[in-house]
Amino acid sequence: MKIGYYPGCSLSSTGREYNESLQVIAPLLGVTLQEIEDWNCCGASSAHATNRQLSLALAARNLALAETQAIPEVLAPCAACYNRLASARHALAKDTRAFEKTREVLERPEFSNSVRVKTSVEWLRDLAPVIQKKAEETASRSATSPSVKGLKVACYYGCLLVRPPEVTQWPTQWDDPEDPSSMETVVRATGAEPVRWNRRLDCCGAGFSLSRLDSVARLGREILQEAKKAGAQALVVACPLCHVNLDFRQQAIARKAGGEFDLPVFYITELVGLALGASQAQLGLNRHYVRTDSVLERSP
Amino acid sequence: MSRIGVFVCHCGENIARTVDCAAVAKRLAELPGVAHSVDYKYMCSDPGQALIKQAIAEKGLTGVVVAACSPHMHEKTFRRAVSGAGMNPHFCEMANIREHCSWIHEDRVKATDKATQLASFIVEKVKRNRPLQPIHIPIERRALVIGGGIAGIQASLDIADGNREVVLVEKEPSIGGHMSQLSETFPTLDCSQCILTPRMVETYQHERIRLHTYSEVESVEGYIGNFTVRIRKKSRSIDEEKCNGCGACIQACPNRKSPNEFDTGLGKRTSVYVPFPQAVPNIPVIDRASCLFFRGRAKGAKKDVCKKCEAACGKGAIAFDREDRIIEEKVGAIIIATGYQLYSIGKEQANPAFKGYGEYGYGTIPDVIDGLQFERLASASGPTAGKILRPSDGKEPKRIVFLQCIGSRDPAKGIQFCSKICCMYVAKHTMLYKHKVHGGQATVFFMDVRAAGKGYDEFSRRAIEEDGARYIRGRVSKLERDGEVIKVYGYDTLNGAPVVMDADMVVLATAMVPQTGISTLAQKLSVSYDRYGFINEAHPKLRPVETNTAGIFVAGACQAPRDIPDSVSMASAAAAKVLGLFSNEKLEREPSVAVVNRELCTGCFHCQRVCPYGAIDRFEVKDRKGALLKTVAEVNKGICQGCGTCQAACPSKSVELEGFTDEQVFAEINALEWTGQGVSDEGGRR
Amino acid sequence: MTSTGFEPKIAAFVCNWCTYTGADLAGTSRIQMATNVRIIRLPCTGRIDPLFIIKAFERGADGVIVSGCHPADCHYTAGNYHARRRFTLFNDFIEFLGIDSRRITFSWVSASEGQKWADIVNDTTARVRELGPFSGYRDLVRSGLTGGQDAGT
Amino acid sequence: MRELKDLARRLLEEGAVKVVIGYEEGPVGVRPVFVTRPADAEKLVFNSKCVQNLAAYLSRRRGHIARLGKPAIVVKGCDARAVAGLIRESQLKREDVVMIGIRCGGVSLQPSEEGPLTPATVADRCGGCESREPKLADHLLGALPPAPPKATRMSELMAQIEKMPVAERFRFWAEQFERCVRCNACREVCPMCFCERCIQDKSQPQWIETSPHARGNLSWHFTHAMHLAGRCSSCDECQRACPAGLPLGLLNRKMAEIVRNRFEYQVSDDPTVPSPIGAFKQQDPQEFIK
Repeated sequence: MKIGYYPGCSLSSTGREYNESLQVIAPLLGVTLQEIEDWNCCGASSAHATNRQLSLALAARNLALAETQAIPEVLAPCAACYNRLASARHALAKDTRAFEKTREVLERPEFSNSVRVKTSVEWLRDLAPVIQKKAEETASRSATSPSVKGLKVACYYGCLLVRPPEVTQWPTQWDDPEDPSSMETVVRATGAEPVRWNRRLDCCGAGFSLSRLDSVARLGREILQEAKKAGAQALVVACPLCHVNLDFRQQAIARKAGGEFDLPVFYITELVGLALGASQAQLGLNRHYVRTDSVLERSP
Repeated sequence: MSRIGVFVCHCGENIARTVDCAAVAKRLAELPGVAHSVDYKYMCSDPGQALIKQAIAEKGLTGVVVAACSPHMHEKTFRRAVSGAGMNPHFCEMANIREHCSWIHEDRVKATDKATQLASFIVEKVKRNRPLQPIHIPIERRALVIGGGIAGIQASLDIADGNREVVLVEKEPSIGGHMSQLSETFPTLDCSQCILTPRMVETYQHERIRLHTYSEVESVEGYIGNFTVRIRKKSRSIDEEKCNGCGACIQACPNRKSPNEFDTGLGKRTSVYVPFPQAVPNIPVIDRASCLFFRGRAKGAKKDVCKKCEAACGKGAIAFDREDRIIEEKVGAIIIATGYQLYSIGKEQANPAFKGYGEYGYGTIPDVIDGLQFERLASASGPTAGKILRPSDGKEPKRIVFLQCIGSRDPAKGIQFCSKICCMYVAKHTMLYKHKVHGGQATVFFMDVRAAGKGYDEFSRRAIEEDGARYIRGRVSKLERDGEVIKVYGYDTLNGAPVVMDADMVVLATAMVPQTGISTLAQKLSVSYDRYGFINEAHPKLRPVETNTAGIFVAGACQAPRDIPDSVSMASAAAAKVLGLFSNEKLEREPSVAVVNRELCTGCFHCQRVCPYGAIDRFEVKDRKGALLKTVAEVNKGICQGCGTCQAACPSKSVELEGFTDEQVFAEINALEWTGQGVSDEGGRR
Repeated sequence: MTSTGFEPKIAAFVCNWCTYTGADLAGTSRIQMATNVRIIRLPCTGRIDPLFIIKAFERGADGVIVSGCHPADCHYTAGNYHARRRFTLFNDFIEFLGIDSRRITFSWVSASEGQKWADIVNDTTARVRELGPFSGYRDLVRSGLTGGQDAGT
Repeated sequence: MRELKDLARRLLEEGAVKVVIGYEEGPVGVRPVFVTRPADAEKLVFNSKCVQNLAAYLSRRRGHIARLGKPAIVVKGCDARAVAGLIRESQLKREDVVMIGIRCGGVSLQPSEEGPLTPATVADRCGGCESREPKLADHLLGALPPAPPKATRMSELMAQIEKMPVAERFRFWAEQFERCVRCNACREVCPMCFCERCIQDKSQPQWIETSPHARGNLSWHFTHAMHLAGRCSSCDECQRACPAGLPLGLLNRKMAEIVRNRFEYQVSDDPTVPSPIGAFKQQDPQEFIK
């Protein structure tokens, strides 16, 4: 099976381990990632706030490239990239004038806006039976690799993964935007246990991570506290920005709150990788700020 | 040879201003078959009509064409007039030279030409008209009412009091519907049971109402005045004749843990049960899914188990082996009054168009309940004997939050309509709460307060002003369980600020949607329904209790969200319609219906497939010895509404719509060739 | 009148409940329109056999309008849906036969759309006037006009 | 084909059927035969010349055949579609006919065409045929022969016509229709023309001009195609039977294409699948309706 791959900028910088873990698990799941050749910035965080046409064109160029490279489906692991690409795809499908204009700007009259964009969560959710089968095989084969079996995790979707529904749930609804369950499905397939908790869809404050650190700290604190309260041993995310806020900033948040969370934050791909027997180093877990080995090397 | 009379109307100046009426009359006189052609100032006036009658008598006319206004205006008038002169009314037709000619054109020459040709079409048509007689259909003067809620009860009583028999079918073991579950009713706060129970009893005892509870409509055949209804009487596993309603079986039943549907799952009941103490009829039913005896049998146990009810019954009324029975009733009219159910808040949806609210945790947070559950909590006969107590721990909630418009007016969840009653019942709930929990605080999140109705706004103001309910305009994004409390995350749109508050209990005012299975019933009755499943009325303003199928009426919340007074009004209106229909022994129908030529029909039944009314039956043509020659189509004149879709679908043209036969239509098309311009007159040629 | 002096003759097959009434409304609203259209009233578009249109061309029509209730508004609940399928076949098929489908206007005109009716009438008239008389169709009776060999019978 | 002869004889001997409708060798190629005596079963043949669609003989118009008693009929996959059509439209009950299906390797254009099939001699419907095994049959005989070659005549002509400007197309058809002598062979041979009284013969009022001029002929062929929409089994018998050589199969082919494009329906040999003409969807296409 083949799927197009749009890494975006984060996956080679702050979210390196997201990319690394993805590259590890894809072949294990029998998937070839075909990176879009000559991809460019998705336009997140600045373009759509300043110029609509620019934001559409930036994202659309990537979709057009995918089309010419015969890629019908693109995986965009970063939630912001996903959102930009999906938003552009939706806008161009609904607004003929914008579509015409964009084709003109891109000088790509053949662009037909036919490429579907997927998050890593939707992609892995569809592969859940495969993950489960492979995870069980791995568990029975080796007792040495760190097991995620029974690990209590809080699935954190954040703001952009399933929302806004008119964009992310178009043209087909792949999850309930107000009460999603895909991440939990993936987590269950790995053998870990999703907990019921209260902040699954709230904002982590990433948009203010440069300007309003107090807000970011408050939002992050609430997420970590709630996860902890629900008995989670770790958080699972599918967005590099969420990861930065909850992992890199965790200590600062804890200090401000006058306590300690010590709550590792896994990318969902890392969790899948662990279940499939990949080593912590392969998955880039050594790059995390909150140590992950404490929860992984439990007595079985 | 036809002898057609043409009567060209000036309509004062309305037609004559742009159409040279005298020229039209003169030119048409030239047409073959026209025996008489005149113009007159006002054909619809008494002298005008007299002119027509006189011409029929004197000139021996075989048909009449009135070239005047739209047939929608005066066709009836002129048909009545020719009738008065002894002519079959269907030999009279109108050419529309006012709305379709004089009023929309200024060029007098062209308008005159056009009027002439329009009239010539009709002349050619009338030459081929046939005398049609009104169709008389005998009426079975009994009514079927489907649904024994307040609407069905009211309709049944009205019809029965109007001296006609009623067959009332209710799918639950008791009549009473949702109204019997309510505590008090707005805007008077009178006890629902107290006003309803006497009507239930009256219905049961009425000599002209035949009540079938725990029964469902299996199939409906026939048409207005002549429906045959098959009703499935589901087995109660109790002999209804023998049971005297003593309740000994209920006392004896060892299972006391089945959720009580009447109490919306908040209470428990036995396996043999009556839904509620005032049930009508007071005959228990055995719930086979939970009954030990039936479960034993289902598992294939060798020996029958339990049977404690059978031992306890002094009348020998327990009848484990009783099966469903199908009975047949003949009726002339049907009222659909199947009511509503609450929209399902959780994720599971019977209607795929709807989506649930996962974010409110209904079903996972025990103290998040719906409006009907609150009614049961507030009801003196409910599971808490009227005390407002939390389902989770039985504590009295000191802070209660009501969320309005759950499902309603939320296109994202698939429902765009307003459920109409929620604003009022939430106001009522806040009042009931305040009257029962004196120190408590009720908060309401609302979008708008729609309190249009007699005494309604006063009532909702009272909730705020006298009973101190706090109303916040805005919606709630999610409910979170935080230990014992429920955190409510909302937005106050008037203050423009988010609101977070703790609540001990949250009540969701969920939307009203039609009963599950309504579409199946509607299909059985061939009445149309909207995308939510609400039954469509024949006209939203002028025919609100009729459906588009003649003889079938609608009342109450199965047509749209309705409160009690609305449902009762509709029920009485529908009953009046039924009694009106029943005031005649026979029904007179327009004779413009389709007729099959049996000789030519090949029996391919394309017509049957396209008929919107199911008016096409199969008819077996047999020879004298009774051997089947062929099966052909036959139109049921009682059902046919005269659309003619069958005729267009018939490849061999073996079915004809009276009044619009192929011969008539072709005559009109052929008349395109005759322009009438060749005849000289003052209008002249261009 | 145009310089060619050609006034097209247009037959309109309309349903009794929506379009006929809509045309009545155009009248009561005194909306002026071209004089070329001759309405033939039928109970429902479901009654319209595509051969009516062929027949109208045979009998001298240069253009045809077919109009009825909007989908979901049919007085008879479904006649127009059945008609729509028939019209779809007709519309696609006559193109294949070389009959210019611009001579035929299919439309939904409700009882409240008097102006729409007038627009349909005017547009169709203008379009058919542009296309010229449909004598090519009527002249098919004249043998040999296409250069066929066995003329003269 | 031994098994065909044996089966036919058995059916007749056992009295399961009274007549077997099949093919026999005639003086100029194969021709239909109606076998009523077991001994005559020897006459039956099946080979690549059996182009005729015998389903027309099941039509109720053929009362003289019906009077022979319950029939068995030899069908190719394409013929089975026509029989299914008759069942679908209540002309025949499935149990009232025994269908002897034959796995088909294609047939020639004309029943007199000897020799192996070539693109020049193969019938137009055979290339790419997807129903060479009649699924609806009661008995299925023979092994599946290799797929036949594909003729391109019709598709080429179709493409040519579609490319013409509308006026030219009109002239093309006018020329064709002018040649029609209204012998009605196209109707008589059509298995789906089972009306007791053809619309063509209706005189009060006259739907279709009876004189064989191009206008009346257009009106007839137009009507035939409209009536066959969603029903035509694409046997091309009308075209084969036409003495004037009109490409009538094209009209039906075009109509089938319209039905397929518009309503996603293809005539099959499943009598339980109803035709889309006579049904509707609220969301049916209507872009051409103003």
